[in-house]
Amino acid sequence: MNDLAYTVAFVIFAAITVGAAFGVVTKNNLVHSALLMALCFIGLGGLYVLLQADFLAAVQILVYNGAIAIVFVLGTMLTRRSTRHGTNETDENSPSAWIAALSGLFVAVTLGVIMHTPWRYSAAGPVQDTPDVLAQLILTDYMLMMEAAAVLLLAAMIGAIVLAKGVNAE
Amino acid sequence: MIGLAHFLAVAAIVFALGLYGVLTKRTIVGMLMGIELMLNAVNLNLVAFSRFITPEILTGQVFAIFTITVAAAEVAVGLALFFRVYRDRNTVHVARLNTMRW
Amino acid sequence: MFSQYALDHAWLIPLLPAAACMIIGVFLRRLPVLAATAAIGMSLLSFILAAGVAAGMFAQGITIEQPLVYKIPWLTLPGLAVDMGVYLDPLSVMMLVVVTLVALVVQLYSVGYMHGDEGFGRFFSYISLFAAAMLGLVIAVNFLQLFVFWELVGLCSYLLIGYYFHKISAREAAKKAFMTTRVGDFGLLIGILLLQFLFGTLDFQALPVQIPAYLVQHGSGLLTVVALLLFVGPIGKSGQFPLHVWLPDAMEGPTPVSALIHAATMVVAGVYLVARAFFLFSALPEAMAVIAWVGAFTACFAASIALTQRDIKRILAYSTISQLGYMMLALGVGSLTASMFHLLTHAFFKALLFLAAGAVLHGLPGKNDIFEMGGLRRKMPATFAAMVIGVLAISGIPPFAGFFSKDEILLAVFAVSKPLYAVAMVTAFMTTFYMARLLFVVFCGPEKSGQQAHEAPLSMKIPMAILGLLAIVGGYIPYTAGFGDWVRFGPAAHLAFDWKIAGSSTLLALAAIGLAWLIYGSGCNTAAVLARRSGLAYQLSYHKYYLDEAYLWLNHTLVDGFGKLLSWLELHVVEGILKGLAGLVGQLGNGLRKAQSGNLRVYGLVMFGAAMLMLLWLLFDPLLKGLLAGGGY
Amino acid sequence: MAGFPILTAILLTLVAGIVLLALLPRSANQAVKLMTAAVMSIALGLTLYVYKAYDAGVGGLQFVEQVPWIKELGVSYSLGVDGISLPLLLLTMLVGYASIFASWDVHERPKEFFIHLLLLIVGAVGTFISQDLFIFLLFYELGIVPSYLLVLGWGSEKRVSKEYAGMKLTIYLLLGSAFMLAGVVLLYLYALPEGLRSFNMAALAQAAGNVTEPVQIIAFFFLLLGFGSTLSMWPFYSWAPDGYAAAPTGVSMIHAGVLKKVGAYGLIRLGLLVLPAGVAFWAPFIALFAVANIVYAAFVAIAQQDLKYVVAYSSISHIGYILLGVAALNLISLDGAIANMVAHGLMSALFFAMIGLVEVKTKTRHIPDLGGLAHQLPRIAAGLMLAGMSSLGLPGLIGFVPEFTIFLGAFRTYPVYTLLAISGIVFTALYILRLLANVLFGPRKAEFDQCRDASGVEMVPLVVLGSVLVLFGVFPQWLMGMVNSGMEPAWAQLMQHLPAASALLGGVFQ
Repeated sequence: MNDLAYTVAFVIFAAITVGAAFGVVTKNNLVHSALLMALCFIGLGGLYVLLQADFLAAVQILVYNGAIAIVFVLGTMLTRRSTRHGTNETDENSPSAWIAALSGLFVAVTLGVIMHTPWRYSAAGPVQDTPDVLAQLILTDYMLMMEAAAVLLLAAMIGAIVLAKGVNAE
Repeated sequence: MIGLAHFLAVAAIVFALGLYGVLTKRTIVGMLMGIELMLNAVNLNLVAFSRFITPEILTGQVFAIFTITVAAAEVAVGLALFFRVYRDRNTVHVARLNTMRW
Repeated sequence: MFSQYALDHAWLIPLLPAAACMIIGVFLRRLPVLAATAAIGMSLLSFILAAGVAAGMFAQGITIEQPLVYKIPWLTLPGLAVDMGVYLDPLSVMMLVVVTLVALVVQLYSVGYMHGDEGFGRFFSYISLFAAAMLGLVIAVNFLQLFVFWELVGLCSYLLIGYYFHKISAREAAKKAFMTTRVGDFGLLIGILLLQFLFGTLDFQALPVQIPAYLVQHGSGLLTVVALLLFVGPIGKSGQFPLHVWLPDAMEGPTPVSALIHAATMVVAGVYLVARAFFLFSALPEAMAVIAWVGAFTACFAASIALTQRDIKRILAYSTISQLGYMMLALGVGSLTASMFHLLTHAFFKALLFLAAGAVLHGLPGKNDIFEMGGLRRKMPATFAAMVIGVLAISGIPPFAGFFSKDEILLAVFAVSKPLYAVAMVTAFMTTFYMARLLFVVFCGPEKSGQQAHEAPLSMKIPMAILGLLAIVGGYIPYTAGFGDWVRFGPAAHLAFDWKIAGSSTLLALAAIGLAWLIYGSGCNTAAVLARRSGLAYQLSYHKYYLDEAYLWLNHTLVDGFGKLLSWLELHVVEGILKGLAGLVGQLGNGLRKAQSGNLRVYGLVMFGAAMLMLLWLLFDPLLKGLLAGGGY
Repeated sequence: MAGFPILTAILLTLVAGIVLLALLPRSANQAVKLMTAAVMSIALGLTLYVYKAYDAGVGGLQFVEQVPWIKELGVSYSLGVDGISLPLLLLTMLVGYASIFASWDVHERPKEFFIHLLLLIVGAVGTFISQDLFIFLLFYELGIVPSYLLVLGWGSEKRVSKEYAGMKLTIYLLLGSAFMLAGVVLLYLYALPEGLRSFNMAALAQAAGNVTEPVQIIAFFFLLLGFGSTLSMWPFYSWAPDGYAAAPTGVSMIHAGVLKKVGAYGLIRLGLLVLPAGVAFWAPFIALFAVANIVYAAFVAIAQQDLKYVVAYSSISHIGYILLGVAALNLISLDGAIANMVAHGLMSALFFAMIGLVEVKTKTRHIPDLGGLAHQLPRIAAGLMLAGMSSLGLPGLIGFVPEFTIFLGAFRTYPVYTLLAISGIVFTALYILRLLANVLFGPRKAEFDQCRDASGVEMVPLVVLGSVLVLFGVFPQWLMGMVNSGMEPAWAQLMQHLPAASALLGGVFQ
């Protein structure tokens, strides 16, 4: 892959990601926001591909787009509302200006740090067969964490069911 | 030439947008979305570092996978809470959930 | 044989009554007969031992200069070594005999007097402990042992004066006795501390050796202070002015206790202490002068109060104070012999007087005022006889016991100071006068109506007989047997018998008796007129110069007031400051609570803002900068 | 028995007792009390053995146990007793033992009560036998928490509510311990260089010379604040009267008898032996405070109407003697101070036990309501007499000799203060005699005719504490000799390590 193509691809994916993220937080309609979030995730998946994390890109698309974004949309739809307009408004009470300034400051500072840090790039080439290596890692070095994650998911599932279903008052 | 810095910049912007979303949105769902954006920004950072600094070890990707797992769990519980609150209170506005205030 | 045994086992003398106290207290409290038997038995044993010790002393020639001392270490610390032991010299042996004898007689008397009292066992337990404490004091080998038993004597007097504790007056009298003597002990304790501090020892054998050298080196200033502080103890204990106020109130105890306190234990402890520490006092002329004047003043002062008192036991109490003043006076003019001689005879006749007074009170229950009595001579002949002997003895009519000792004192005083001699003579006159007044009012004249007097039982008569005999011969025999050769300080100095002094004091006494007869005995009823005429003087004397009231005022107004004031401060100021502090903290919390607005956005803003600040700080931290510049990641 | 960790055994006995109590069913009231009594008896027996087996001729630390715990910080589980701590250990056990029986009438949740009481005792025991500062602080804090719960759960209300009293007590003690912690950390950091640092008391005492004078002064000031409030030193005493009055009898006994002494013990163990220059600087102030304690509290006690308040202020007043002994800075006064801790502990515990009985029998503590109790309750009256006489320093009881030695030592350093302090014995006599007279003597009051005198287990505190009061009073050497065997080597070490300070401190007492 030549540099130009790589650059173009990066710009496109980055633009999608940032633009969609911007939409997520500015749109007034919750459904629109959710859909834009899905788009943002796709852009991120593209960036992962560019970073040669193909397995992760797949996971990103599958989990975020296939599950999380859909759950958001579905959840939004489940609430009984005739119109979706104004469901994702910005709180007028919140110190939005301050928050925007803070966010901007964060970006500025972070960019400054990124620019001024002399990164030590590694010369080694990327791993080609990422799923294989990832599987090795997860099932050996990070075994305990995987188990913990499994328990966490189970607990989250049970919790979600219980919360959503509701417990009898008695 | 696209390098680490560019990916980090994208991540920083997404993170800041997520932060803004979390702190400004009126509803729980909107806030949850903001959180998702922030988590994703972090994931991008992890993968990018992994790619450029230690390409031969995939630790960063492993972390990203775990983050995704946690995010999934978080969304599930968060939305369940959202339903619950909506059903009990008939509102999803955070400002009205003020029973814990003094 | 036995005397050697007694000398070796002299430590048993105080221990036996102490054991009796323990046995009665633990086992025999509800068994009156056994309790009395145990107490009297132990007292008898210790009297026999004491007599044996006296015999041994004569046989072995133990003198003031060569005492027989046994001691064991009691407390050994760096800088403080205290022994407990037995110190036998003629002085302490005399005291041992007197104390055990009087204690024994008083206990015998109590069997009759206390008969049927519900606290019979308790009484004998206390009185045994009292004797034990006094005996321990007498044989003390050092100041600390003396102080230990001194305080125990105080405790026992507290218990015994407050024996009828259901009476408020008894309770208050007991408290007053303890409290007043405590004030004296305050000085005594400081004196003892200073002695230990100056000499590093409190031993009665070691101190006399060190003191002359100290005096040569440092002069007498500080030591005089020490001596005067030590003397504060005897002032309290022996009822010297101004701490005598507890003694008349101590009459609230049962009469045998009064007899014991006034005759042989407790009050003479102070005199004994001065005698014991005479090596110190006699070296300090200023201290001696103070002792003499305090003694003389007390003697005269107390006698003047006794002139007008109406309570039979109170009259005797003031006479005790007066006689103690005499003993102090004798010590103050440097005559240990005269003082101790008077102590000895006084023990006999004062005990006798008290037992006789007790017999009167026993025969006339519920009456204390002498003017409610009268003509008891016919109903109570034995008691009357005892009282006559006692009065003649205390008045110093020859050949009764008091004559010899009083004469000795007057001789000694005359040799030293004429003003003191005058005071002593005035006191002697007053003493005889009020004692005669007591005798005439109670026993002569017409019987008062509704008087159901009866004579004392035999168990009370026998002790009175014993003491009566002693009050007659107790002066003459020791006088001729060379009392002064044994009990003395320094070389035996026999003052020549002076006919002028002896004659004038006897004549004075007879005159006083005659005057008393004129006023109280002849039936002319001049007493009331006299009282009216004397006006202020009478009031002052009758109200004991208002000293009690003054102390009461001091106690209730100053001490209590100060206590109340501090207590108020405690409740309002101290507590107020604390509450103020607590309120301040509460206000702070209230203020900070406002920050907990519950607004999630503000929380988030603050959190991230803080995170940003930390980030910025990290960025500009030189250390981190160096790290970043040094290669980074 | 050499090598047998007997001190740990004492601690473990008590801890095992707590565990066993926790396992007992809630309703087993009698079993709970019997179990507590049995545990305390074993512990007391072991302590008596230690007291007997301790070789006073050799002196110094004995029965030492040491197990490293946190090596990085120099913390070790280190126990041991010497002549300073052993009498206090014995005191703790005796008072603890008596307090169990004085609490026999607790019917409300006895299980929890006795667990907390035992925890309190464990805390006190631990502070006295630990030779490691870290462990010391641990046990010290352990004593505070249960006292709070005990006051709140089983206390009584009088001048102030029990919540207020408990809160006051706890806040005072915790604030004090915060200052103490600051002092200890300062000491820890400055005494030894990094890498060699240790919390071991002996090691710290050895290194006393390394700490510069200003640091010593500051560190001692913190310790003084901390231990001073534990000790109810003037002006940090305000928690004591309310706390004692509100606390249940057993807790008052342990608090006044034992926990207070932890403060004085700490002041001597840490303050004096480790920070001599700090002590030398602060000693005049301590002496002043001591006199304030003695005189001020005595006067306040005179005006009190509640039995417990009288004894509480009397206890504050007596603390002044201990402080004076510490401030005087010579061997004999320190001997006296430590012995006085034991003496005061025993007698105030007896006092509180008897007051508890009076309250149980007559249902009141208000002095004007009481009177003539010697008619109906002669045994309790005897107990109160014993405690009162001991309190006013009657020879033949335990209080006299320690006070005498304190005065003797203090006279050298502060003659005027000592005179004032001795005048305190007059005022002490005043309020004690008044209390005895107004409560015990006087006409028989019909309303108390139904009261039954103490009997059975109620007699245990009187018999145990009373007999020790008399025993140590008649044979003071048993106590003083033991104390001196601990104090003398410690003092010698202090003098040896600090030749400069010895001039400062006025030299060894001849």
